[in-house]
Amino acid sequence: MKSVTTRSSIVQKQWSNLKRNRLAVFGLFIIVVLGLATIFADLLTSYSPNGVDLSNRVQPPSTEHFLGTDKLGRDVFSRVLYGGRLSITIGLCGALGAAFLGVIFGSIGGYFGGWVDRILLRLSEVVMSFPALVLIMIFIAIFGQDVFNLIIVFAVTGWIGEYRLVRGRFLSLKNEYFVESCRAYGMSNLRIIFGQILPNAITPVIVSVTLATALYVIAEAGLGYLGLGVPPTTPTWGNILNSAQSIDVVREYWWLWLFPGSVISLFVLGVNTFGDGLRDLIDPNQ
Amino acid sequence: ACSNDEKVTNETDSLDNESSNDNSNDAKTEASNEALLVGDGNGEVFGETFRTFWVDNPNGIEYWINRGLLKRDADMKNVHEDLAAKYEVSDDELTYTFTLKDVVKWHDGEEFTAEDVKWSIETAIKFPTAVDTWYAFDAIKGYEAYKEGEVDNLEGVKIKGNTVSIELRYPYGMFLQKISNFDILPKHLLGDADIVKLQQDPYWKKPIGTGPYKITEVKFGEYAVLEAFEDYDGPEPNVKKVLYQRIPEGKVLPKIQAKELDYIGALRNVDLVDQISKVPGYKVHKVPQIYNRYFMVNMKGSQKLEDIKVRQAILHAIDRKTIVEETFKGQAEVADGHVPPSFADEHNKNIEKYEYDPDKAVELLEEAGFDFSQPLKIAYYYDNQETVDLMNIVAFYLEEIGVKTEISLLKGDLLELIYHQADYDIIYAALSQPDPASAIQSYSEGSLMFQTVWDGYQYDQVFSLQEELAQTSDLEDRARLIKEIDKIQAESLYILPFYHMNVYAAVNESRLKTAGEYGNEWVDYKRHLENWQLKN
Amino acid sequence: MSEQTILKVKNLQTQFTSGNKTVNAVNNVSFSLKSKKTLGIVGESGCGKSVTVHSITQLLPPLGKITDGKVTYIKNGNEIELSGLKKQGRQMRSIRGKEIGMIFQDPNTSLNPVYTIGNQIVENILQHEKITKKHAIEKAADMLNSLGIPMAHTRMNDYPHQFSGGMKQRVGIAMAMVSNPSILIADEPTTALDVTIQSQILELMKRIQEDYGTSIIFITHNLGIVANMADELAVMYMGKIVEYGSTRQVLTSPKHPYTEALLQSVPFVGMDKEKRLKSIKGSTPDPSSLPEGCSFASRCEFATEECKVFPNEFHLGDGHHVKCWLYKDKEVSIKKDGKRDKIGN
Amino acid sequence: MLSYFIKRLLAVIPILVLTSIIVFAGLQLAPGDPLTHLIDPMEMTADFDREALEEEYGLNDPIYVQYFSWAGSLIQGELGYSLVNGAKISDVIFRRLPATFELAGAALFISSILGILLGLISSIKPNSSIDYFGQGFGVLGVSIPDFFLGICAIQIFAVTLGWFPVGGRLEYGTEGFLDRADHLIMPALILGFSLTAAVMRFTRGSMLDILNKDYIKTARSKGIPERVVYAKHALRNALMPVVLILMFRLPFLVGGTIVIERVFNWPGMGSMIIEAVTGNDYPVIMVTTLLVSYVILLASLLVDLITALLDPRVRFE
Amino acid sequence: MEKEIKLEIKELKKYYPVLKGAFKKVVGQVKAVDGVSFSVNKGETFGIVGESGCGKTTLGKCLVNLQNPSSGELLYNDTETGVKNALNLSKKESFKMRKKIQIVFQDPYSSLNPLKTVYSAFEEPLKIHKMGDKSKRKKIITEIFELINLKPEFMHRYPHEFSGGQRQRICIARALCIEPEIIICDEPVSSLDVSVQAQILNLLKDLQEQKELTYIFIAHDLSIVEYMSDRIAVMYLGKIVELADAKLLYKTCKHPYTEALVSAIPTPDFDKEPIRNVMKGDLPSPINPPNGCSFHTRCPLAEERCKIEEPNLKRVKGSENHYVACHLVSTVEE
Ligand SMILES: Nc1ncnc2c1ncn2[C@@H]1O[C@H](COP(=O)(O)OP(=O)(O)OP(=O)(O)O)[C@@H](O)[C@H]1O
Ligand SMILES: Nc1ncnc2c1ncn2[C@@H]1O[C@H](COP(=O)(O)OP(=O)(O)OP(=O)(O)O)[C@@H](O)[C@H]1O
Ligand SMILES: [Mg+2]
Ligand SMILES: [Mg+2]
Ligand code: NI
Repeated sequence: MKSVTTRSSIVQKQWSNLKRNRLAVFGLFIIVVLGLATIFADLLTSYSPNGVDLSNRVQPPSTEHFLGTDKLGRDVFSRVLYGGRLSITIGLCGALGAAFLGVIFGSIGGYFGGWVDRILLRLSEVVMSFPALVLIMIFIAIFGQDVFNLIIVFAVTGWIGEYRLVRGRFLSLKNEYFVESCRAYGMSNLRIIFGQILPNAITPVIVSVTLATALYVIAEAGLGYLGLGVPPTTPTWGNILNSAQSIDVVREYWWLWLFPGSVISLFVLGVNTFGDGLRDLIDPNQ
Repeated sequence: ACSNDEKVTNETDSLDNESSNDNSNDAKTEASNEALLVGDGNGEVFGETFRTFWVDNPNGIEYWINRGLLKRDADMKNVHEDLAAKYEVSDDELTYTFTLKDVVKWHDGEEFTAEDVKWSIETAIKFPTAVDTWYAFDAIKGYEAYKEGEVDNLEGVKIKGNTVSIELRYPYGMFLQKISNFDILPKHLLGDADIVKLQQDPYWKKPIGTGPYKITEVKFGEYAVLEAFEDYDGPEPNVKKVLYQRIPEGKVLPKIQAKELDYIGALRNVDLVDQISKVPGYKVHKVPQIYNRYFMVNMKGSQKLEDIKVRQAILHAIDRKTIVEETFKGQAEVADGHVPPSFADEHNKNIEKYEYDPDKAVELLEEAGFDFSQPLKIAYYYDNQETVDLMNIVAFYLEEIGVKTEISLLKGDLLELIYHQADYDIIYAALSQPDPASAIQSYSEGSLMFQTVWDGYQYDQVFSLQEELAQTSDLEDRARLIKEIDKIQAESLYILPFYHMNVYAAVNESRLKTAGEYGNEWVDYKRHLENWQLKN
Repeated sequence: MSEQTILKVKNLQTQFTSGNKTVNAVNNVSFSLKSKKTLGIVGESGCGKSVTVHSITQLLPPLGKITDGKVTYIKNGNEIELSGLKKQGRQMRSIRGKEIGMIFQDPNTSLNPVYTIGNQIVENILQHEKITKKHAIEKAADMLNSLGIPMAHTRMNDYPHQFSGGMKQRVGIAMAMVSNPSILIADEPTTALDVTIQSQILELMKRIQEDYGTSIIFITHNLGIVANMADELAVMYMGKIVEYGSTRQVLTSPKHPYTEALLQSVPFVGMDKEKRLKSIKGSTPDPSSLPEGCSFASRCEFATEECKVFPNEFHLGDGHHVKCWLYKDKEVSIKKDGKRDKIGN
Repeated sequence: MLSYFIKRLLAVIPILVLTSIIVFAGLQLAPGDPLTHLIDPMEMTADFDREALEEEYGLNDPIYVQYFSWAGSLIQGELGYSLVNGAKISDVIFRRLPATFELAGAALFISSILGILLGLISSIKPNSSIDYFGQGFGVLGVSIPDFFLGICAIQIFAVTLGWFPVGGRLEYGTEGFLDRADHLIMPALILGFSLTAAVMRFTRGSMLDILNKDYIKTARSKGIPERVVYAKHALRNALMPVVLILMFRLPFLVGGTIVIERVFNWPGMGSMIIEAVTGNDYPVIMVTTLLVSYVILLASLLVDLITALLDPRVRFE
Repeated sequence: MEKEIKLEIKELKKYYPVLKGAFKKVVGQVKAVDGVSFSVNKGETFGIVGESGCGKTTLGKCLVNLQNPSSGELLYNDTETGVKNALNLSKKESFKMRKKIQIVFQDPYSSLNPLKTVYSAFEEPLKIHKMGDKSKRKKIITEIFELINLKPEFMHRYPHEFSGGQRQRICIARALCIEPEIIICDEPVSSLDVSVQAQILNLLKDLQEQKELTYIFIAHDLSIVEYMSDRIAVMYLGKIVELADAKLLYKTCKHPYTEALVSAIPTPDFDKEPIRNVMKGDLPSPINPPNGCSFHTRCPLAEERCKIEEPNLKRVKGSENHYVACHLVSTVEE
């Protein structure tokens, strides 16, 4: 007979499946490399991201300044690294926050149905009918530009996807017999929701969180570009790109936007391919 | 008037204009050949509608189409007649009498009358955002009663035929200058409008005036076409047609490189000015104008800066000279007071200067027992890149001497945040002022700053000087007073002066010959538009 | 033999490859279908019944591939080798629908929900016959009518979801039969239906065979149904035919232990309650890692050492074949023409 | 069909109302004060008459009065005035909307056609090199921020190659659509890029999903040619979720419009929204967001309608 | 032997509302179970057959309190506390009730949480009902595993590592582990391979003997129900149309529907007459069941009366334990 399979061996098996998906591995590689680079930014560069050096303004890339310097003579390489740290954190936390809300709402709505569900559903329809970016801009106008606010805003405007996902899963899972039998021997609703159904509904959420992270990193960049993201004095990928609003930067100082833009694209590409790989793993049909 | 110009540089709206690479159809080229191509350097012109000419920094186009009773010189001091054929000031400087020109027509053919003047003054007093008239119109007799609605008639303004006499309660030294910047609006069109809803009157879709040009076509957000007004009472302008275009800052250079712009004023972007000056045929003119950048100190709410040594230390810590030289390429000067050297009469050369000296800064801080563990809270409320850059620079220099900083962008109800909550140690401001007296006005008793965040830091000496200044019209006396006030400021440092920015106007000299006078773009001054000429 | 063979399947092998796993879904299967007769295929879920018949018309899922064997369709004496044709080629397509019609297990999913049933039936006619659309509609309506759908003309404009399961299956049959194919492949056509509806459909299929002279391959896992429907019966286990013969032979005197156990493991009405059902121990093995030898050995009560090698096919007379070492001595060696009708290796 | 549509229409009404209340309530929460955008706070004097100003802008009525007067005038088509520049909002929208529709419409058109086509091609031969190419394009498309792509495009096609103008929509003297088509091409393509990729990815997934369905097997068993199987049986079913995803993507498109309008100086609603948000211009924010959300709701109705057309099960529900 | 009634149902009804439109208006009702009465004796197996959608599962769920019946009584004879109406119990009592009646579902694949080990699937109910401490629970579970012929070392595996038959055995064992008195088997073998069905049926029989269990055995396959049950109720559109001893039912069925069912059963028995009584039409929708006898639309013998008057379940004349709801059968009033 087969050897006893444990949870960790399931993980191992999935991992070996994932490894076979070369794109996903490539994505993971990018994520890990960029992630590590931003985490250990202080080891990679001796420049401070805020180190103004007015005698060295807008220097093109050189051996000294790997990716050149910006209008204040700050090292672009260092800013991209430190900026990434915050951008990735914002993206990830935003996605996790949104997933958290979506999961809670989705489980409750999906499990209990009835008016709770109907209200949540209506609410989601309303939120969905606002373009997220507009909503985010309004929220930011109301609550101010702040890293934490931005994360909250991402969460508050972004839960619809996970909500629908989890709700759908709950709708189908709550009629599965294993749930019914839990009810039949008197398990409480909360334990059923969070102990029994949720773990079964959570895998697609993981994929969704991955893809949402990518989305939010892009959103942060977009907002930063528009000058509406986190306070512009904090370096993030978006804020670094803010300077590219003026055409003379686009024309004359290509390194100020090309490098940060490419790094964002690369990171998001990595997250997306990894997310796709994960999804293929979970749902080979898609 | 003066301006919160910083905020508009981030102007999003934008519109059309031609890029250097686009050499399209004939109709357009033709149009541009005969018309004077004016750009709106101000950036905020007629985005969606024209704004009431009385509010702060409205459109930039009103100087072409409308007029006041008087007009200042480009240096902002002396005044000349404009709608008024002559003016008299009584000896006690309390009564001003203006005799209007005989035949002046509005662009719609109606006659301009003294009624228009009286109505305009009265309406402006009631119109909430009529910034230009603050202080000056307060002085008019019967102001309070009229403003509160107790009487229907402003006692101090009387008309008799085509003379208008204005009686003041107390002397106001700058009255003539203020009235010269005040646009008279047509009563026959706006007279019936609800005053607080004046801005919503359809009139503002295509306003008319008494100026040398009238608007013939408007594409909001894009351009307006001006044509010489046939019934203009002054000399007929040489240029018959003007294409007044709205150009976002980023598009100015391509436009100029394509020679599609003859004139643009109020240029403040250093790189842009630098690059325009390199385009053959173009010339940039430095405009005598006050445009200061400085920090206000929160004297009441922040104990940290209570000791003057700390405030001095901050100035010593920041290498303003390098900033000016490197990032502004010499297009700015380090400020010691509020009046730039270009206003030679009022500029005080002998005031305290705080040179870059980080060691001294540290020393001063230590003397003052400064708590290095607490961050210095720096606030700002203009959300453009240039401001952000400056904040980063300031933070950098302060951190160099061991002062931690916490920079925050104020958003929302700014009046509340700045004056009442006042959760900052220093706050950044950048203001353009038409004249030296206005530049020092935040040091007056009536300023919000004094009434709120400087509360308790009375400065009797300054207040009495300010009062004297307000009432004096003699230019020499005024210059002396201004110098004195500026010196006191520099010694007390409630305001940390940073630098005076230069402002420029760019002219395509290969095509346009102007009258050679360039003044503050936000203020009505004598531009001699009728002398402008297109070559060829 | 007087009966004409219309379809011959020889040593068919079909594999599924995904990643590094290969499943021999159909392994060395041979049978032949006689004209106007019904061949039943029974077996448990996953034993390869569907794959076998899909291999005939090459309608395999993307990962499936016929790796060996021959499928020959005989029409009026002409042999057409189906397994040699291109999967989506013109020739293969002219066989599908025209010569071989198919009905699938779940009528609820096998009709396209967005087209009217009329449209879907007519599509088949127009594909294979050069007649006007009007004629085709007429023909389709006639077909539906004869299958017991009242008001066929109007109902043809309905969409599948407006039909009940039984009716949908009738539509499925109509679609398969409308071009009057010589062979009808019915892949568990009643599994998804209720017993009462099931008997309606089964009746119908019998009638069709009588009326049109169609040969039928009937797949099911219900031994009761084959008893009623099939003339010949193939019992499949893990991709192989383990017993093959006339239905009566197989059901009344089952030879293979699997067939036997299968028959005794289902209760029948009126059976003695006290009698225990015969249960087959264990469960079907994982098809991707079959043990060597007889795949039933692990569950077989008669299994011996010998079963480690896959058994040959033993001929028990009257066309009754079995693959089990138990019968190695009981083989009747009627080699009339010197050739042994060998199925296995 | 008609009654189905009317029913859907009626179901939207509560959402409309809810939306308007949420928008209104949200903006009441905003601490922002448009006054300070009219006058620099540093210039305010102590005796500045704030109350008159608030009255001018109707900011001091009770909230519900403000809501009802606002909602009431909305229904009458009276959208109010901008706080920042006093312009009539309906005028502004009327002026800006065509630009945005032109841009978003072009992008939507290009991307739905292109996306579906690419997805289809990709799904027909899964795991072929065309498919890999398509998938690569798909994942790139959703990964590159559109404004970055826009900047790159400006640098390459406008600045370096000079094929297209740097930005803007029309200029003095140009009137017809063709006159300004050169202005439209780049922003529309960039805006449509990520949508194309998304639609492509989704079409592919949906097609592969549908191709596994039993009825595809049924269709094949009838001997009809592969292209009919794809075009008739698979595509129509696969299109339903794609239409749905287009609808879900619409808000993204609007979001993209905002950014792209900024990148290309396109004088549409997007730049107007940014301006309104930075200027705390409540009435404009309210009206535009409401308008945008209504457009999206309308689009969702349209999508329902299309789905109903495509899928009889919905129609006969 | 006097039979002890374990469970009695009186006029049990379960209507599901049919909701429509954006406001979820109730536009109708699915009469899933429409007035069912019967009683189950201790230790017997009560079989229920019927076509798909006739309300078998709903009935079963009502019995274990997974659905709240719309009306009716459910009398449960508790060995400790006597007869109780299970429908108006306090929360605590109904929690106790759950321990007494358990259910085994049709699909063993979805009956076990794929992410929980089998051990925890057993442990949860024990924990909830506070049966023993950790080691005691382990003992109980080990015993149960032996009872169902599974090696105890398989306990810590995940459900996907078991075959369908094994899973169904696990499900049965799980229902048993809290020592219920009644088990409702809702089509316990219909999704299993033929070859393993027998394992389950045999196991159920063995367990019943060992533990003196009472079964309610639901299936749509008449032959299986007949084999398993002592008495059988035939359901049609939410109603019982015939109820009889299992032996009797097959031989002397009275209701035309039962007849049709019986005759439709395919058997591998060559001596049996092939299909003789093919019933026309489909099962009508339970949303708007036909008036009168709900079977009249498909009944070959239907008369005018059947279309108007609804027949009640009455005892068949001359037979003791045989009830039928048909106008055409001569019955006696009780
Ligand atoms: N699409 C597929 N991909 C991979 N393997 C497949 C696929 N379809 C079938 N198989 C394999 O082929 C084997 C036989 O499948 P098939 O569908 O023929 O069984 P069946 O006898 O028809 O069962 P059922 O009674 O459930 O229809 C299965 O065990 C499975 O392993
Ligand atoms: N939760 C529910 N909401 C609404 N209707 C339901 C619900 N559950 C069941 N029904 C309806 O009640 C009727 C009876 O369903 P039930 O599941 O009890 O039938 P069944 O006899 O068990 O059928 P099967 O043999 O298919 O399991 C069906 O028409 C079904 O559509
Ligand atoms: Mg099959
Ligand atoms: Mg059921
Ligand atoms: Ni001003």
